[in-house]
Amino acid sequence: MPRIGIFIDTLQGSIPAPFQKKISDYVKKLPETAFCLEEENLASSDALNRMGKALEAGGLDGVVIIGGSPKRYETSFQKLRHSLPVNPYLFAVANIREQALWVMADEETAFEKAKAIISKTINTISNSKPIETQSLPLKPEVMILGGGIAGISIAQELASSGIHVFLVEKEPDLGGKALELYRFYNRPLEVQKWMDEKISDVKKNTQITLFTRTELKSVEGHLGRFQAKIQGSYETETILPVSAIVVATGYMTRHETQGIYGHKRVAVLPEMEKLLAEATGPSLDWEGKKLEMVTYLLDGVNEDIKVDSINAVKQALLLQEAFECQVAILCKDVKVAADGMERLYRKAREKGVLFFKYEEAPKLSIVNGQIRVDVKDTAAIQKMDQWPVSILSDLVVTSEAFVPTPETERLSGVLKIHLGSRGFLMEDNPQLLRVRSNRRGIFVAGGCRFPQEVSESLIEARAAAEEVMALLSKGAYSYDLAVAEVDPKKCAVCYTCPRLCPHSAITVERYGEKNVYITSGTGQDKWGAAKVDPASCYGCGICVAECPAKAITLRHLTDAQIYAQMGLME
Amino acid sequence: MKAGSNLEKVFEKKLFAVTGELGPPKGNDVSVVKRKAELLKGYVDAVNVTDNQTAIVRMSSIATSSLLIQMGLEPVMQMTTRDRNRIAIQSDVFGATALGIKNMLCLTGDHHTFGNQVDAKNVHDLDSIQLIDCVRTMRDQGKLLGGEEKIEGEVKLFIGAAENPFADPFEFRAVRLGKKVAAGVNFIQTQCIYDMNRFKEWMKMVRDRGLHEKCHILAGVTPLKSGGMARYMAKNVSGIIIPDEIIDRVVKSKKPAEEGIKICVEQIQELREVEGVHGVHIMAIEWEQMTSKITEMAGLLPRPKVE
Amino acid sequence: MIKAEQKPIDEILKYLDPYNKILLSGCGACVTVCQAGGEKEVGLLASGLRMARQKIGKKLEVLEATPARQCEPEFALEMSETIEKVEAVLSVACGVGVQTLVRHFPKMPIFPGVNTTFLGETITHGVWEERCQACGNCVLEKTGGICPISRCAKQLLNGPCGGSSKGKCEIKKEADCAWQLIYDRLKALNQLYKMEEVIPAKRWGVESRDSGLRRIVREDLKV
Amino acid sequence: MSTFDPKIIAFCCDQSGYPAADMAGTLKQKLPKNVEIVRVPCAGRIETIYLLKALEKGADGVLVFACFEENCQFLRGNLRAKGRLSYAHRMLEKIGLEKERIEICHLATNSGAKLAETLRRKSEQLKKMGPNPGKI
Repeated sequence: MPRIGIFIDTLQGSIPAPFQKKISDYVKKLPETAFCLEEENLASSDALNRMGKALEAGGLDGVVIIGGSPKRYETSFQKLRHSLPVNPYLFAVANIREQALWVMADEETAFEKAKAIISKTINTISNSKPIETQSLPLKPEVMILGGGIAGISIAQELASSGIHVFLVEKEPDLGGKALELYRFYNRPLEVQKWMDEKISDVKKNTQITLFTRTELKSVEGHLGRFQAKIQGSYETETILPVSAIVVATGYMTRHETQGIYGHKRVAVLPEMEKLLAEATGPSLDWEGKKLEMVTYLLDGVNEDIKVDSINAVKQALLLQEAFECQVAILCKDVKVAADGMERLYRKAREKGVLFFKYEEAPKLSIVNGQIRVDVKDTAAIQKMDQWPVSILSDLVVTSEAFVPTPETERLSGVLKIHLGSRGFLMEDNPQLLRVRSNRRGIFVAGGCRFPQEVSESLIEARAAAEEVMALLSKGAYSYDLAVAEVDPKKCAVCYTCPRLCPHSAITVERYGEKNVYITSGTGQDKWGAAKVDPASCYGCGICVAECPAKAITLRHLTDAQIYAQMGLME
Repeated sequence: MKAGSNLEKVFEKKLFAVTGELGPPKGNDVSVVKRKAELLKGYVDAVNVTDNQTAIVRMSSIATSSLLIQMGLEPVMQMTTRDRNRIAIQSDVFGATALGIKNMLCLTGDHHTFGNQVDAKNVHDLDSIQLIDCVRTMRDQGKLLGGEEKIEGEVKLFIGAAENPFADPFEFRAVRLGKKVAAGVNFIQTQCIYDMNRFKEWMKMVRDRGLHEKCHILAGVTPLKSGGMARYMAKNVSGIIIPDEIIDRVVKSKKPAEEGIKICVEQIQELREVEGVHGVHIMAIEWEQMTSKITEMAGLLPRPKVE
Repeated sequence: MIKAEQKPIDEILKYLDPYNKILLSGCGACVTVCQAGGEKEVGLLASGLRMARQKIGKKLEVLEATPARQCEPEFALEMSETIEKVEAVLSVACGVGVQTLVRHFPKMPIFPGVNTTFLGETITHGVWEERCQACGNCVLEKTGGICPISRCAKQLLNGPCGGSSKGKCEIKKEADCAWQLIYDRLKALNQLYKMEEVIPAKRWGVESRDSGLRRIVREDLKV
Repeated sequence: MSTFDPKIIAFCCDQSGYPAADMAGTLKQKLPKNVEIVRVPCAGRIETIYLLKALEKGADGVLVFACFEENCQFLRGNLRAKGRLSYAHRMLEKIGLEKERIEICHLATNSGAKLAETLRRKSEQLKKMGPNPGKI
């Protein structure tokens, strides 16, 4: 007969005294009950202290708290886990408030229901085992893939906090997409000068080992002991043992050159950026003609036109103010979501930049060497004004399509991280875990997630750096073994679990003679079986439910515990 | 001379050959065979007798062919490898030649799941190319497939096969004809042609390989009865391509059947001009009565008497 | 590996109608991998059978076992004690496993619970496709590594037939034409000459199961 | 009137169903008496056999409260659960049990009212259907 310590939490009176008395009387008669104590608010620190003292006597197989929702207690227990004399996984909560008292038709039924819940909870906890905590040492070594603005910034931040960075760039030099940019929209710096400084800092930094013209070939292992094989030019291979990996490989652009888009008076935003950066005179020439009318045509290629909007408005303002140019911006919706963009947009309007809003794609045609743009403006107040407006332009500036680099898909395979529907890398949770990939210890930041403007990438880089620092700062990753576990003897090596694990925490490993896990094939291996990396497992239980050989158990939520909750004991 | 059949003689004389097609009855009603035979007699040099076409059970092609001989027509007996293993095939070849059949068309056959016996087990012991090789071995070496024993008597057959220029991979289709030639085929007939450009492209590949000199090619044609039929065939029958303009012609015509015949005649005239095409095979499916009209309009009458 | 699919439970129920206590035996090998007869499926089927019989008021007791490989005599014999306790055995191993039990338990009624379907490959999780018919004389060398015996509806050795259209087979529009695959692959390997040779008629009768029971005897291994 | 009070096993995903059950309590929504709430980390933990065992061992109905599709904390746990339900449904149909005895309901943490309403509806539906004839 298991011995269970019982605490009744009256939740500051929300379980009325008479009801509590009945429960108390019932519990005290149960054979499993070792003791039954009452508290007014078990989540308070005083109460928890008293609880700790009560448990010190030991000799218990579990503790049942009778009160409200387990969600109410779990955070406090997690905090106290090391000071409580009973393993946190030997606590169970009988939620008689939300599941009985508050939801049953009358008090009598509620009492019957509460008794059932308590007995079920005692059953569940009697089938529970303590769950150990493990600690995985983490060396302050990180690999960053991609030496663009995000990668460089993360490298600098990590290096300055004492983490050694291996910065791996595919191209001969650092910089990435930012090299096409000359001006920020929101700060007075020149991008290239600023980039040069950052790049030279990275190159000088002894905490950063730089690999250029280098690609990631394969990755073995999990959080804390990734073995990343990289290959440089001349076929040199290096294995980097790193604790964590940050993917910041950026995006790429592609532009339409078919038909009129190939015309010499149609340019893309980066071309205008360059023209403006190199301009000296009071006016601008394009293909031998002074630019007097420039039309920006946004939308059509990118679903999200935030980046395009920022650059177009920034350039338009400059053209209008400094180069005697009339500018029109055509788009379905101008996006002013970035910091300071609202102000910039208003300023552009004040300076005379014309904005046209359209539904139907504007028509482009060539008229006497100029481009005629016909647009139906749907924002015009009078319906009559919806007739096409024709703008004879010296230059039409269009957006480029932002697409994932061809590397992205390969990397998602090598790193076993998820791709989103549009081919960019996916974060684990768009609201909460923006820069975490689905795999613990692998982070994603910058344009490889979605196309973004430099300032946005810098914010992402900061977030990623902070996440990595938070992970590595303690020198170890401590976790409960509340995870899935494969019995290698039952495993049929069918690959169901590695395929379905949402966190890529399962690999098929070779087991040595005594089922000792050894890292890779040595020729001495006995058999292969799936292995869950406990530090990477989130304990969701998908693999457990799918395993056709029933070889996997969820250590903290076994079949027996589930059947106990169902009220069916096998 | 391989077999001395009428069809073979027409080819030998370098005359433009015309063959027709006769689907045996779905039963043993000889009058059906008679009626269809009358519709074809005098308008074609030989008549293909299908072997349970589209895997629908019909009177056997051997029996029907034998009936045609009695009625004074020359049959091209079709035989598929779908329903017979090599024992049955060779036995049937003996029987057929004994009954006076001189032309044989070697086919793999439509898949049995298209027909009315979907639960059947198909045989496919041989494929069509291996069947050609088998019959050629019987005829030229007087031996059974893989055997040493001499055949009692002589197997005289003019061996034909089919080829489909409209199936994929297109660039392999002429090569595959080459395999049939290598296996010993004497003449082939094509799937029905509507896409003239693709056919001519294929014929060029055939000529480049010199195959038109090693076997006689009969261009297959099928008159379209209606717009519905044209659309159905274009959409649902694998290995048949019907260009939109032809479908449009039939669909838009007030008399679609007449238009179909007209198109067919134009096609025959165009095919006649293609180098290497030695004749046409008119597949007027359940529309045998049109064969006379088509041959007449195409100027293919009267059919020559060859000795 | 061998691929199988569970038989419809209503069909199984008919077999088991006369019995009140059975053993449901799975197999830890192929049928586990293709999720037709591993420990998980044994549990599911057992539960379904019990409920079905309960519903009609004819309680059925179902014992469950899943030996590592039902086609090995030792594993089969390990079940002797359990089998003695029951009136019949339902095996969700492949047809081989069923017959191993039959050989060792001559007086016990033994029924198949799966249809052994083919030798196949996993395409993606939950999708399997036939790849081999164990014809007894592998032709893959001639066909660029793609098997026309298992993948061509007409088992052509000199394909493709006229029903190959845009890479697909006319019999099953979702299936690739095996000979198109062979063509593409030989082309990629620069070995198209292999498709120009006439592949002679196959010796089905000697090599395949058409010659009667096939047997491999390794004198060097026999004990 | 019969006194049949159907027993329902309600699996609650800890990311949506369980907080919703708490919310139902806070809202003082009335629940049928005979409901066993089973807390799981993710609908992906719910094995097919649990659905069947629930019925085999005495439940009259099973409800799975999972996150909305594309909203699973573990990416595809709820979709896997959906697949397992379809397996169980096929099985029930074949053995002559009503497949409505097993149902999945997608909801969010704050869907207390929806959860309670679903349970009440299921209980009424099961009352009409009568006791599960497969229970042993």
